[in-house]
Amino acid sequence: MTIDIAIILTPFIMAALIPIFYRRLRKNMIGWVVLIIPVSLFLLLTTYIPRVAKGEVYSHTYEWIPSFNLNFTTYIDGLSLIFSLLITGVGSLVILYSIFYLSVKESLHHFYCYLLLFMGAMLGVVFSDNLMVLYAFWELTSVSSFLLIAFWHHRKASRAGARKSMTITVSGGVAMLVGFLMLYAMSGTFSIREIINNIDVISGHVLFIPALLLVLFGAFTKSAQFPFHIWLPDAMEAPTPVSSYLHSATMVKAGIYLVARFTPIFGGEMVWFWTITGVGLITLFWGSFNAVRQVDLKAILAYSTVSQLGLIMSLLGLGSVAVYLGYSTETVMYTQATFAALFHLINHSTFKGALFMMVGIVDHEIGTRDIRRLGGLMAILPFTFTIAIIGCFSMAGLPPFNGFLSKEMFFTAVLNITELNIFSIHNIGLLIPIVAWVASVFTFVYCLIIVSKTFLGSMKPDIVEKNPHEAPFGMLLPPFILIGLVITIFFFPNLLGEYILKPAMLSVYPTFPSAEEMTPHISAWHRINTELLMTLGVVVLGIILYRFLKYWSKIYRLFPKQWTLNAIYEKVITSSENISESITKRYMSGHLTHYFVYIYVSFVAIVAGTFIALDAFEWNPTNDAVIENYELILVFVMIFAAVAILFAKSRITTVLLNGVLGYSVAFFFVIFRAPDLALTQLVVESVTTALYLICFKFLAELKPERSTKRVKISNGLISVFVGATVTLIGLTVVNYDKFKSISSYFEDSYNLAGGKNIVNTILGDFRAFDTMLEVVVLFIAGLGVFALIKLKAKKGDVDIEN
Amino acid sequence: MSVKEILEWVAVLLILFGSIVSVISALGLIKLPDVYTRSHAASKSSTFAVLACLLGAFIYFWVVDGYVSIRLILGIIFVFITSPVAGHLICRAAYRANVPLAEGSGEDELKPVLFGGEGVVGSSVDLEEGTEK
Amino acid sequence: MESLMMILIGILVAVATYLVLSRNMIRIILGTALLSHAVHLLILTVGGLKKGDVPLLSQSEGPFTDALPQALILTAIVISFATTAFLLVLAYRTYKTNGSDDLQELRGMPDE
Amino acid sequence: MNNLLVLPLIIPIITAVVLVFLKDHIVLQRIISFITMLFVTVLSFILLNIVQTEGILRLDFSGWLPPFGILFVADSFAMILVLTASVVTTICLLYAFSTIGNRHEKMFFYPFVLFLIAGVNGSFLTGDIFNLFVCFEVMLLASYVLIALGGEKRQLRESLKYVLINVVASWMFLVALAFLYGTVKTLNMAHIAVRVAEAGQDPLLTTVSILFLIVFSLKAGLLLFFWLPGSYSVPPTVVQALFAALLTKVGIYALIRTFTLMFPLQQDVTHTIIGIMAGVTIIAGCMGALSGRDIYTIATYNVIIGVGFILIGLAVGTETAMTGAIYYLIHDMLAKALLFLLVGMMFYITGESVVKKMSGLIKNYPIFGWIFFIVMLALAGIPPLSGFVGKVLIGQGAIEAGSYILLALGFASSIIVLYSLLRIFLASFFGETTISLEDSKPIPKGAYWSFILFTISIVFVGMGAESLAVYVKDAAETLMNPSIYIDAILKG
Amino acid sequence: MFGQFLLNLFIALLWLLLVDEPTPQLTTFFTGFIVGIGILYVMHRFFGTQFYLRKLFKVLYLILLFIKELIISSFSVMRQILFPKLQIKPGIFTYKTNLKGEWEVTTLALLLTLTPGSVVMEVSESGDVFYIHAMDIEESKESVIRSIGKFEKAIMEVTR
Amino acid sequence: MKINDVILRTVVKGVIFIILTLGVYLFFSGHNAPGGGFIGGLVLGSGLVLLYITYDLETVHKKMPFDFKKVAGLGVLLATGSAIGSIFFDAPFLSQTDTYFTFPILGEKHLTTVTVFEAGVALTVIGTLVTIILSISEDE
Amino acid sequence: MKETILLLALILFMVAIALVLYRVIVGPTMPDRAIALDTIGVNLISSIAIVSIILSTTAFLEAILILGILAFIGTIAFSKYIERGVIVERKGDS
Ligand code: NA
Ligand code: NA
Repeated sequence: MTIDIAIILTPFIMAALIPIFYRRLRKNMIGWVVLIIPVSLFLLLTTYIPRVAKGEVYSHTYEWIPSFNLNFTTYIDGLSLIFSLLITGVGSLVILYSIFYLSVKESLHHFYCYLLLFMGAMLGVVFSDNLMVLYAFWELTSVSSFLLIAFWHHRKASRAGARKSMTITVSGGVAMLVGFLMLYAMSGTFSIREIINNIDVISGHVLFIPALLLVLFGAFTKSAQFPFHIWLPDAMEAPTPVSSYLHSATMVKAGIYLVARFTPIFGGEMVWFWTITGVGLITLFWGSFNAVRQVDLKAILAYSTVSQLGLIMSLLGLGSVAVYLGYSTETVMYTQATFAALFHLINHSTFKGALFMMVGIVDHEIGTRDIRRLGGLMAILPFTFTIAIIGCFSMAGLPPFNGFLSKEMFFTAVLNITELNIFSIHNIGLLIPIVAWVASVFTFVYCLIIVSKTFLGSMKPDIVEKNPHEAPFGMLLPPFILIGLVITIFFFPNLLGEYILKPAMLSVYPTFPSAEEMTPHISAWHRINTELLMTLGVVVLGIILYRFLKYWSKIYRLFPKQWTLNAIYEKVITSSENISESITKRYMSGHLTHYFVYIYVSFVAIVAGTFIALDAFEWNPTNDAVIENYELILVFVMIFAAVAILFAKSRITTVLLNGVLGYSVAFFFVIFRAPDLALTQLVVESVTTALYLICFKFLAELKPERSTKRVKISNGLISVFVGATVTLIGLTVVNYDKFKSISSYFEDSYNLAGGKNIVNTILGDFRAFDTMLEVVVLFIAGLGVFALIKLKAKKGDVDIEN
Repeated sequence: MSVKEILEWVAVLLILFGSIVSVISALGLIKLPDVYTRSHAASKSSTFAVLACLLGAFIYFWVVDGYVSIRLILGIIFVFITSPVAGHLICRAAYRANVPLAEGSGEDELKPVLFGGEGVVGSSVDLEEGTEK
Repeated sequence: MESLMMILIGILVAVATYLVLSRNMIRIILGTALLSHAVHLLILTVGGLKKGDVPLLSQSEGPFTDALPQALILTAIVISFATTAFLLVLAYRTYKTNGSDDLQELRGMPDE
Repeated sequence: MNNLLVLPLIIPIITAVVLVFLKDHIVLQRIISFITMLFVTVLSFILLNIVQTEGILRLDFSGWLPPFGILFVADSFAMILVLTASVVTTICLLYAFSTIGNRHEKMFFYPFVLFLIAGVNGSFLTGDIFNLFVCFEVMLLASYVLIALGGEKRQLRESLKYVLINVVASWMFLVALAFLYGTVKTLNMAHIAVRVAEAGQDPLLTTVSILFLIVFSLKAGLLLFFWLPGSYSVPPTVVQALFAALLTKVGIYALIRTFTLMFPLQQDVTHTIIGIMAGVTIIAGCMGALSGRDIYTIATYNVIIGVGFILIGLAVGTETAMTGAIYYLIHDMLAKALLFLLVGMMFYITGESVVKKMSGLIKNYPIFGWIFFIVMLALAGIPPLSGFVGKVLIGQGAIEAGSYILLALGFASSIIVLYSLLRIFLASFFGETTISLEDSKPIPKGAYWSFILFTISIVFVGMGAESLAVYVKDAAETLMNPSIYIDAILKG
Repeated sequence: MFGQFLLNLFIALLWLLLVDEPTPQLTTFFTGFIVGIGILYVMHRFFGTQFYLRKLFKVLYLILLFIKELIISSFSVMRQILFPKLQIKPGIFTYKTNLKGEWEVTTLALLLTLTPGSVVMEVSESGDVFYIHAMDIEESKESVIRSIGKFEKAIMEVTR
Repeated sequence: MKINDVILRTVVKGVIFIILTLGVYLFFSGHNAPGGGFIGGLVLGSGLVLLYITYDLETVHKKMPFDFKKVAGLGVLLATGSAIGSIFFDAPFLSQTDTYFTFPILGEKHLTTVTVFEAGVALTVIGTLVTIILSISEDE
Repeated sequence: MKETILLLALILFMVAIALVLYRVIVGPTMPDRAIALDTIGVNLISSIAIVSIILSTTAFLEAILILGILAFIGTIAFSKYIERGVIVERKGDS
């Protein structure tokens, strides 16, 4: 048992133990016990930092299903370390926070169980080298987040949000799985590292682009990229610690992780570049633009998260250019986008985590998150206000907070890219910085909204009545730790760069010779350049827009309500349900005749279709046995009787005619030299007829068929086709004489089985097994008839009985 | 012509005779006016036909193959005994199920006993299709 | 003869199919009865007709007609009988409980 | 030695008949039937392992060498299915003990179940095509009785349809057999394979194979599944579970056998048709599952989706896909049985089958609820549960063969599966609990045991897929190389 | 009566043992049976009953009667079928018999049914009144009643 | 007027022996001539049904108090049992053995386990046939 | 010659069957049909006898007796059905 697997497994083990603890411990203790796990894991992981910084990687393989190359291969490198530190670090803070946030009346054991499951799953995602195992953990994050979102499942909105997130993320996961399978088909391995090593072999494969798109689909759904972001705002129904953990720091970053992880594989493709950059930028814009119109603090943060994820995503897209270009001194500068992405990823986790916790406090203490009902909280929630203002300014990209640094780097990256002359960037390249900038303006606006609408202005009277207090220390501590990081990182960014980001850069660009070159020196202050001017512009325009929000916010009404993405999603779901229902109801009518029609039509279409398409028909009556006159009469008798059944008006007539047919069949058995058959047929036919008569006591007389002429004609046509199919194939079969029958063997029955009646020796010896089972069939039928008659439903018996 | 051959011919002719009788009785089944009269055709002519035929077959097998078929004899006996019973039962059933006698029938001494009415021919129940109550 | 039988079988099948496609349970069950008649003849026919003597070693020296299809038909007859018996009882039980022998009326709606 | 092969069929039959004599001794019936199924399970497992060491086993009944007599053939594929079927039946019996009720028990319920499993096992094991028909009929007759047993209005109505459709299907089977015998003049499946290969699977033989396709599709619910939703929602829960787990699977087994062993040579025709049928089945199944507003409908359409998914494996036809199909078959048998037991239990507890009329069940029945959750994930193919490996391998196979449409349909269907079951979970298990703990009906112990055992097996099939790999791989290899099967029958 | 038959069987068996062939033959048994008949005919008066084969002759007579009636009646039916102009007037009449017991009554009924132009339709509850359908009541009624006595006698010969 | 079934019953009393004898004969003759367990059973079963038709359920049941379900079950057990017997002799399932025994008086006779098997078949057929007919007739 | 006569006889029996079939279909009453069916059975007996001669086999002679038995049972069953609506009565003297 090595450490890496222990890291992944510990949360699961703990999750499994929770029900035990839950019974033994006081309810408020459970959180503290759980807290041990992330904290110790975090500490453990920090010990990896110096070693990984030196360029070491750790990998171990544990066999799971080696037969199909599904092995549990852990892989710790710079990239996975960043994420794992976030997962355990933010995880610790969130659990600490939740101890105070959640009442002991809540089913805490469920909560912590889900949370630990989730944590383990996330660790699994980032530590797995095997695609299938990665996928397994990936889906587990969806599942555990589903449970967390639905934690308050008695609320309708919680359930709806959970369902939406699960549906969308699992769909993405399934697509990603297909992408992984395609990768496997191309490379023959599930190991990401091996695929990276074989990149030359697979990059020309036809499946390469589809695989790329499918993997991206997975990443985009998970990371809430446009247009799949719609699940994230709804997921805010989860308890706030969950939002803060899943929807800011961890789960949504899984998509980012995936994109970063796959950049070495797909990074050289134009499709990759444009898709990620484009989708990222659209998301960035759309998220920030929509955040402004929200009135729920959590919703603002949700859209803000969407937007920030878009930002990080677009940076990864921009950074992928470097993979395409390959290593050279000029191209290294493009890797900085990726550096910025990773940097912003950490920054975002810090300030967004803090902000969510801040909202949680507001919600917890005031009882609402609606900014229309909030205001003036600065006075009563001073610490919370501090968190809010630092978090928001960092998010808005203002100094002296870490967000400023990464935002500047983002601007650098979007500006740099316009100078490239590949992938047709020159055509619309200028749009990239423009969109980035516009989005940043909106970001600034909603940051102002959060701070001012909540904390500034005057308090609403109903809030005053409640006489709210500042949150307890335990709830303030985690956000303050995060805020502390926000500031610390601003002042010591290069420590982060050196120890944490640098090794990760090597993971993204394994072909680049040195990480040193890809690790820029981050400085808070540099000379006045375009980036700084852009930031200034953001601030100025942002303030103006905030001032005049009332006037221009009307543009949101331009978007018709029924055409929002959410509405479309709902419409697609409901209409697909409704259409499915109407189609299904239409053909699954419950009417047996319809089912028979389907069956017969399929029979004719498929069998006769094949028969005709393959041109299999042959007819050669020369080998036929001669037809005697009396046989001809018998044939006519049968046809006459058969057709007469169709027109018979009384059930007795039909049964008698059937008996005539049966007897005629028996006579054919006589003519065709089958004495045993003739005997059996005679008796069975008689007994069957008797059975009909006996049962008629309980049945009604025939009524004329009340079908329309059309139905009758179509049934008639079907019948003729079915009959013709049998006849035509039969005619061909009769002529088929490529093989001699095995039955000549049975003609030696006397010597082999001691019987002179060949048919009987077949039944009693050669194929006695059939006979044995046929007897069983008969027995079942007899017993069944008995049971069916004796076991009648009791009067008034509703089908409750199981 | 040996005895054997004569017997063979006897057999064959018996069979042919039977077949002719059978066709006649079939015609009777079509032609006769009501179920009772038809039952006469069935329980007599048809039975006679089959007995002739079976007897012919019996003789044929005996003469040609030297094969004395007990089964044929049993068959003859069986048909012989059972066919009048069948005729009796069907007529009874028909009568009890109100199947009318043919038009132009004479006296009916059973009707008053069974249905308590006058001994007049032809109850008016329509028996076109089935006789279930 | 084989061709003639095939045509007869086709006609039987067509009639049976038409019956099976009707709405009345008795007609449908009769249809299945006709189907089995047809298929029994079919099995016999594909083995070749009148190609030899009755498959009894005591009766002839051969060649014999193909005995295997005969054995198969025997099994099929028994099974068909067993099924028919059960089917008939099921039909009348259904009729008695549901009060209808019309399959269209026996559709049953999912929301009942 | 090889006589062991017949025991999975003959032991249930003999026990069933013995139980008829013990009509009124219900407890004795329960004990005996359970021990019997346990024995069959253990025995199948032993046989499966013997097959690994000794290769394909065969039992020539009465000692008549193939192709003249009937024989049972145990290859890994057949034995895996026999084992799974026996496991499912054993566990389902546990459920039955506590739920089925005395009236059924006195009306030979256990004998009929045993006959059913005998027919199912026989179908898997037989190496003779006509005997397959007979085994089918044993299974079908038992199923006819089981579905109608109880005499409810709806039950009889749907049973009648079920029986009638199956009678017509059996007729088609006989027609196909007639044509098959008329052409290749033999009944032994290996011998048929040899002769079909000798004739190069000419157009007529391909037509005959398509006829078999229709026949088995009717049983499997491939495209021709119309009978399924109605008939699977009327019998007692445990019967539904057995049906869902076993009946369609026998059809699937027959399809796979037919088109890998006997008619593998015109795949461009046959497998294309199978592929189209599987695709349409999946689409229709998904629409049904989406349209469903009650738990039975959703569950039954999930069966249909499963059928389509497994047969993608066959349509694709690569060894990987076949391996996946076998894994998925095992999974599907276990998970569908559990699903139907759970759905039935929901109905038992609430008296409702409409999703929206139930709410918050998980509060009073936590284990029940979580087991539903697990089976939902397993059916959606979420790792590491039972559906995953099969799904992945079928996907791999589809990619290898370039069957992208089937790939897309298959994988998209797992989302619909999840969605449809999630709807039940969210609406019925989650949500406000309306009934207090005291007022809620207790779930019988036996039912709980069956749930838990099924859940364990689902987790085991997923997590412990490796321990099955040796069997499944061998099964797939045999399917893909029919000569192994043929040689085992005809040479030696 | 039955004792005589058993004795006859015993004699045949005895004969079989006396002949003592390597394998017992059926023909030997028959020979023994015929020998037994001879012995019994000689001895039957000692038993105080009729010779049992006498009954056999009566039975044979009855059977021949049956056959005769059958032939006659089927010809009469055929005549009616083949000559369309022939006027018939069907009807039902009763006949009360002296016969008792199910075997006697049944035999008579069967005989009557085989008689030209008549079918027994009902037997009264008491079992002694026959309701007979006649193809042509005027013709049949008389002929039936005429021959009925002959039948009754023949039957009683056998049964009593 | 009540129905007097005297004719029918009397005749049936006579012919039932022919039918039953024929059934037994067919059962035994199957190995070398047409017949066998199945058809033999059917004829015997039909004979029983004839009795039920001629008389009525109660009367026949009084004289033949069998549970025909169990008769059928016994048949299945006999058929499967004769098949399973071979397992204990290490022969393949269903193996039939046959020998020629020389009996006193009857002479050399061909005896085979097939006969046991066929007896099982016959009993099942009889049992099932009668069960079906009786069950339906008893239904109301 | 004998062959021809036999064939002729067989054809005549078949014709008879075909004629009687008319009565089965047309009825008009159930007893008519029952009689007709009985007659068909009886004619089949004859036909089988002739076919046995033509095929020179005794294999079908059982069929003759069986057919006789069945025709008898069938007719009884029918007449009871016509007369009483049931074939097997539960209690005597109903
Ligand atoms: Na049938
Ligand atoms: Na008369």
